[in-house]
Amino acid sequence: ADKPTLAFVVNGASDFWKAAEAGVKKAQGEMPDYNMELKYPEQAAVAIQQRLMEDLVSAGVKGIMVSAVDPKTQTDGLNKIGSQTALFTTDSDAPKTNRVAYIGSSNVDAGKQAAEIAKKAMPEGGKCMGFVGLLGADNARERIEGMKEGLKGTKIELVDVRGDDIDQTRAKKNVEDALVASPDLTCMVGFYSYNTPRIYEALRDAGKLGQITVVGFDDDPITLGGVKEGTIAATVVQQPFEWAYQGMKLMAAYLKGDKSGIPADGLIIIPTVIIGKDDVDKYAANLKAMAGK
Amino acid sequence: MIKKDLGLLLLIVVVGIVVAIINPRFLLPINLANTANLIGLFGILSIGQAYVIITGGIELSVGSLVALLGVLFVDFIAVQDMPWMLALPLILVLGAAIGAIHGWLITRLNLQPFVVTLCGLLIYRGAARFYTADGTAGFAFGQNFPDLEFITAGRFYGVPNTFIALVIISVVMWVVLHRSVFGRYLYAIGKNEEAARYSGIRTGRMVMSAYVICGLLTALAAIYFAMYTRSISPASHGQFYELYAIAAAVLGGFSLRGGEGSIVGVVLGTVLLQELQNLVNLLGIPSSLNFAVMGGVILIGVLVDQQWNAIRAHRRLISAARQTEARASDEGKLPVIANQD
Amino acid sequence: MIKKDLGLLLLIVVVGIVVAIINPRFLLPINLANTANLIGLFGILSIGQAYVIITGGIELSVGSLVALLGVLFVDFIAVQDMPWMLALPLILVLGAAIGAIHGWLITRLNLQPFVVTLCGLLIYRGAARFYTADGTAGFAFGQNFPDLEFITAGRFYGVPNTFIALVIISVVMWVVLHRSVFGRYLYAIGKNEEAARYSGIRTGRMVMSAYVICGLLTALAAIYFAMYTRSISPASHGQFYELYAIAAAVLGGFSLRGGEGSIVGVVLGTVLLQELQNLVNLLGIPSSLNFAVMGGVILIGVLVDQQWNAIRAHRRLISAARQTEARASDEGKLPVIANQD
Amino acid sequence: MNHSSDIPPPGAPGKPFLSLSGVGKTYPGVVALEGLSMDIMPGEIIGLVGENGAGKSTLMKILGGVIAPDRGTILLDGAELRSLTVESSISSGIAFVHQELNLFENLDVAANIFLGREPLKAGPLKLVDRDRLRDMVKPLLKRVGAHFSADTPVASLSLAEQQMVEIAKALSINARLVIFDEPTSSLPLAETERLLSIIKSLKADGISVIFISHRLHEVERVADRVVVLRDGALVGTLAKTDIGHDQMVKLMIGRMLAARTAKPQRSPGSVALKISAVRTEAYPGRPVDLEIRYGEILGLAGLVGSGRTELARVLFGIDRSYGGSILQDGQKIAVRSARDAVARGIFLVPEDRKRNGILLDFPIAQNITLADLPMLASRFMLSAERETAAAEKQRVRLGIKAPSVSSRTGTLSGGNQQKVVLAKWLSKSPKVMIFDEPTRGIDIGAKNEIYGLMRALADAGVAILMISSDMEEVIGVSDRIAVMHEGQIAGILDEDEFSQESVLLLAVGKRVK
Ligand SMILES: Nc1ncnc2c1ncn2[C@@H]1O[C@H](COP(=O)(O)OP(=O)(O)OP(=O)(O)O)[C@@H](O)[C@H]1O
Ligand SMILES: Nc1ncnc2c1ncn2[C@@H]1O[C@H](COP(=O)(O)OP(=O)(O)OP(=O)(O)O)[C@@H](O)[C@H]1O
Ligand SMILES: [Mg+2]
Ligand SMILES: [Mg+2]
Repeated sequence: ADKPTLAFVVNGASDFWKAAEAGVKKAQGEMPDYNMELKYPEQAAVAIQQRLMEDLVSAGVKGIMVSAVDPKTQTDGLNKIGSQTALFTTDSDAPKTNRVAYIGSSNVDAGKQAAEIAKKAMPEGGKCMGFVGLLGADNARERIEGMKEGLKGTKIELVDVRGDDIDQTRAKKNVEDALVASPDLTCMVGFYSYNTPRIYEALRDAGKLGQITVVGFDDDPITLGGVKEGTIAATVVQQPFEWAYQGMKLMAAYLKGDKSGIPADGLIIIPTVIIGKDDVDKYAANLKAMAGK
Repeated sequence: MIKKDLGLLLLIVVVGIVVAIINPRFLLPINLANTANLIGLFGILSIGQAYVIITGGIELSVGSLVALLGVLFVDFIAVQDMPWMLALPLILVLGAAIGAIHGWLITRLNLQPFVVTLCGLLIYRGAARFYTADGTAGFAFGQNFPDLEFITAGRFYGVPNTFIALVIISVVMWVVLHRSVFGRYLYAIGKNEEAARYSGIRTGRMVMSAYVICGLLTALAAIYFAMYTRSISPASHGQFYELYAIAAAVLGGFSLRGGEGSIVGVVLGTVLLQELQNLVNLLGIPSSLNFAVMGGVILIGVLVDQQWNAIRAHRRLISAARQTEARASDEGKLPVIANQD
Repeated sequence: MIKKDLGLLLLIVVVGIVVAIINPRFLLPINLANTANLIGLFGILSIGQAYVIITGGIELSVGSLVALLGVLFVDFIAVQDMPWMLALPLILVLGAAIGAIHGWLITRLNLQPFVVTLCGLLIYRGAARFYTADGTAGFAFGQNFPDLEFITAGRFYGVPNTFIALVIISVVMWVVLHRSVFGRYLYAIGKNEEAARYSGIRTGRMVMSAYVICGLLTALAAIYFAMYTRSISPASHGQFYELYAIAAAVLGGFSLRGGEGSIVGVVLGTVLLQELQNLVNLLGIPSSLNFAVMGGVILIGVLVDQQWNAIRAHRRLISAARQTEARASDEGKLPVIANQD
Repeated sequence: MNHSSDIPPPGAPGKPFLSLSGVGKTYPGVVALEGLSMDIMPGEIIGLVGENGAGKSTLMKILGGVIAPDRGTILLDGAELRSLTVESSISSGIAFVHQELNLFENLDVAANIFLGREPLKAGPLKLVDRDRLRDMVKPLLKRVGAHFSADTPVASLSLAEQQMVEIAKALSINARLVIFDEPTSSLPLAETERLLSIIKSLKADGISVIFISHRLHEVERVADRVVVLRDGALVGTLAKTDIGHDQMVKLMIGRMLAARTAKPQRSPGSVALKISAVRTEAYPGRPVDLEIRYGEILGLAGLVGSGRTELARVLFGIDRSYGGSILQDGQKIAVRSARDAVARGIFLVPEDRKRNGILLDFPIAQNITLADLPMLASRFMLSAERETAAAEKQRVRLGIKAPSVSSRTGTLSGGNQQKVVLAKWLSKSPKVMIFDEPTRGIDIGAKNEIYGLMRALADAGVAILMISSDMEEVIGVSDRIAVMHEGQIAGILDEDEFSQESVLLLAVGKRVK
């Protein structure tokens, strides 16, 4: 128990973080002098995450890497944590806090990459409908903004984005209803990791797989399967494994006094990548390897 | 079918007509089938809830159970490679057993239903999340179970099998609740449990059966939901579904004090709620207003129902007053004082 | 302080000792202060809920109200530039008004508390989300309100001001509930509303006041929560807080049938719940089990309480029977024969 | 004269159907029943009398299997038992008419009567055979003289009509013993007569009956044997020939009752309440006119459902009135709530004690002071001492039998609960007191005390409206009697016109010549 503890605090329970868990594990394996753990708050709410971090600080954690639920407005809370322990941010940055560094990707860029996929798949233009869990959440907004920006000047239009409050039943029904309400849709975008598989399944049930261009985010197994099958145009993936793995090592080094890994602007960007039909096998194999299975 | 149910049906039809006028695509067979599918899913949950509410109880753990049992079911067949013919009855038994435990705590240990099932809500959600270590339970790409999928998510001449299941379950449950001795006992217990006991009814056993039925139907719905979404993130799957079920029952004329309500009512309540959700999407109303629309309609529904009854009772009294007054003046005043001898 | 409360206090202390032994950092002033802060926040909510539960009602819209009022408060002072000295009372009045509307629907229009507040839960959440178009309401960087922040989130000699507020509110509310005529009326109404009305009590007005008090305290807590998180995503902020409040009341010995419970109990209930959350985080128990631990402890708590009472009542009966049996055999048989004249 | 309960009355045929030996039940602080032994012969009508709290209901609950005795044995059909269960009680033919009504308002009459014993259709689902059920219920309803049909919802029946359903329910069991726990307490005269004849016809069928009542003259008329309880113990048995009003009273309370004091001659005071053309919810078309004067007891008689309770509820502000006006001391008043009525000194002692009168879970003291808290409080804060003192004063004044004023009111016997309701109002100063069935379920001793109290109130100038279905009471206590028929005052009798016959004639709508 006397080994220093490093915590990776995520913003809510989701499969997305499974890869990060693997990254933490890998880092732990390489650095047995530390206790490394990944923490899920029991709800994706600011108060709960704040509480979790405060309790971790109380429990004597030496460093926290956090994906803040709402970084823009959590400034004071994060500063409080940062004044008591080494604080790093990941996934979504909080540049105005006393955090040491940010390691992650840019959601706006990811949105732009989604636009690239759409443009490539629909050179003639088209009408897109988006689906997302929480419309107001930062990552959702940034991805949507990025995509809209990327689509500017093309004949492709993102007409609406439907929210489902992370209720997958509603997520699927939203797709079904969209097919009914707007028969002229030519493309669908799943902004959250579970949205793309729900789109895939609703299209399959309606017999419309292949007729509608699907643009995905993240690497749900169904999404990857669809990409491989060719029914999903491509998906934009982030690399939470890398965030966690590199992040943990960085934190450990920082605590030992080695600050060489921290760039001057404190930003370590691990770019998102587009996974198309040709990349998918390699990517999947890589995922498997990372999970150590 | 009683008056209240007719009123609800009328509301459903009127809303349907209005929506169809604004967006005629509402009436497309595919849209109706999609909505019927969800009516089937939520209807089964709601009927289970209705059985508990009749006894004056409540089952708040429904949503968490949908998550826990869904996770287990998917895990059993997708990961543990258990044949679904085995997993399905296993989950049903599990649901019934959990219902029995709730019933046992409530009837034998005299705990309040709200408390027991609130604890259930917390515990089962936690268990589901712990089981997958907060990950998602789902099928791998291409993992298919054609028979199971046909039964749970298929369509029969365009009608979703879940809806057909709901119809069958409704009919059976209607007979049980409205025509059998058991149903009658449930109504009696809901009104006055002590008096029911004095009548020689084994109230404990009856109430327990109601919770078992609820557990069983919830388990069935959990399987349907799992096969519909094909992926379950235990932290959020099924959240608030108990509220949907309770709302459907309340809309359908159930009293949370027990002893009142009908199966037709709760099914119509479910239909209205799903129609509203469909409407939000079809008319392009912001998704954030989904809940608000639902809450508003329930409130207005119970208000109108309540005011309607009050006004009718008042009218009846007034008209009775008029009539007899007229008659009295015809007959002449009755003697106010009578003399003896 | 009654026996039940003492038992709860004992449980809190024992759990605290065990946690402190496993992880002594539990006793660090900063940890205690953090926990006290949350006890203050949730305690205020729970006392409001307690007032409603005493009357036999329930207030399910607490969590949504915390979101709606929080969003409005932050928006007023951070975006609309309203002076907080104005915004604060405005929010309190709004909370009270919403409570009054609930009370009015329940007492004048005879709707069930569960139904009214369930609709509230849906509507206010929707309203909050619509107001910010599902965005987050929060302060911009560097936007500071030193006085307000000191009052709401500051500490006084290391003790969080929210905790001090809870202590003051508890004392006032204790006096009102346990020592005032109004409090007695609430208990009477909870036990038997009709008999209370037949005693000349204005039951409608009293019940309404209980909901107003609940609305007021909820609004206050909403402001505290808003200043604690400084950011509110209306879709999830405050979700399930009504369950926390109800759970605290139930743990504290309240009966959801009304007419039973004490302020000391509900405060202790809150303390235990927050201690458990703290424990889960400090002992490194997976967060997914957080809810499960909470549910399990509540269940065990009410079970022990219930069994305890049952055993004691049984004992008392047995010993009473023994005594009289002994007395009867001492005195010899009573004369069975009575003489006339 | 038979002095022992252990020996069956001479000439009784065969073995006893049921015998109790040494049966006792103790509650904390109260010995409800003390080592009781008695036999019940087939075809015998046993009258069971005793003061409030003597243990009558406790004994019956033991026989019904609702509670288990602490000691003693029950010999039933040759089997010796420690206790009965509800099921074994029903299956061995013990039927029950409870003192407190136990009906289901959400079910219809037929469902209530055969609840737990429904005729079934063939098949595994246990479906109710509704046609047969209806056929089975019809003759029962006819037998108790009910005018409502088998599928009437119970919610729409009056208290007395509900009592008829209870009786029909008891008759429906193929009973060998029917226990009536104060069946006539809310039955007016005509229905009471019918009930007594039903009881006699049961006897003719060889069925045993235990008849508990505080209306001693009814017991006198039907009982073959009277068993008297006092403080949980059997204090005597009266054989048929010895049964008499005075003997029963003497055994019950251990002394003879003083003869009822003669009514003082007085000139009635001014009009306290003038009711003109008030219409009630039950009879919106029937205006009621009535005057109640200070210092008088105005009896209000009538048949079941004649609308007396409804009138009381309007006067007390519980229901709204459909037209008409109420004048207090010549001033028109609007009574919109019980609160208004109480503020004007108009108090009601309601008919349904458990529902409207008291809080069963509250201590006695808190029940007594509930209506008077603002007076006992200083600046809205309660004062425990003042409360206890005020309650204690009333407890002594009314002779409420309880360990202390902090006992739970629900543990008191019916009569003592009624006294608690009275105590609640007597601590304030009433102008008009409305008593709705004031002695329902109250023993003869307490009855006289309550009559004394009412008279004392009247003498102190209070105007009293006494609704009662007990003919003896109406005639014995009232200064004037108003009789209601179908929602209207059919006539008002002055003291020199009082007779059972004239009251009854008015009650059934005939004009007194
Ligand atoms: N559940 C209980 N707990 C405590 N005491 C009780 C309970 N039930 C009855 N008693 C007491 O037992 C005694 C006998 O009550 P019981 O109801 O048998 O009287 P009763 O003869 O039927 O009176 P009444 O004529 O008023 O109906 C009373 O003193 C009563 O207070
Ligand atoms: N809620 C109700 N709904 C329908 N009818 C009612 C209701 N309450 C009372 N009644 C009817 O109104 C009539 C008058 O009832 P009320 O109780 O005033 O009579 P009462 O003279 O006091 O008789 P009782 O001897 O039963 O006290 C009865 O026929 C009764 O069935
Ligand atoms: Mg009795
Ligand atoms: Mg009456």
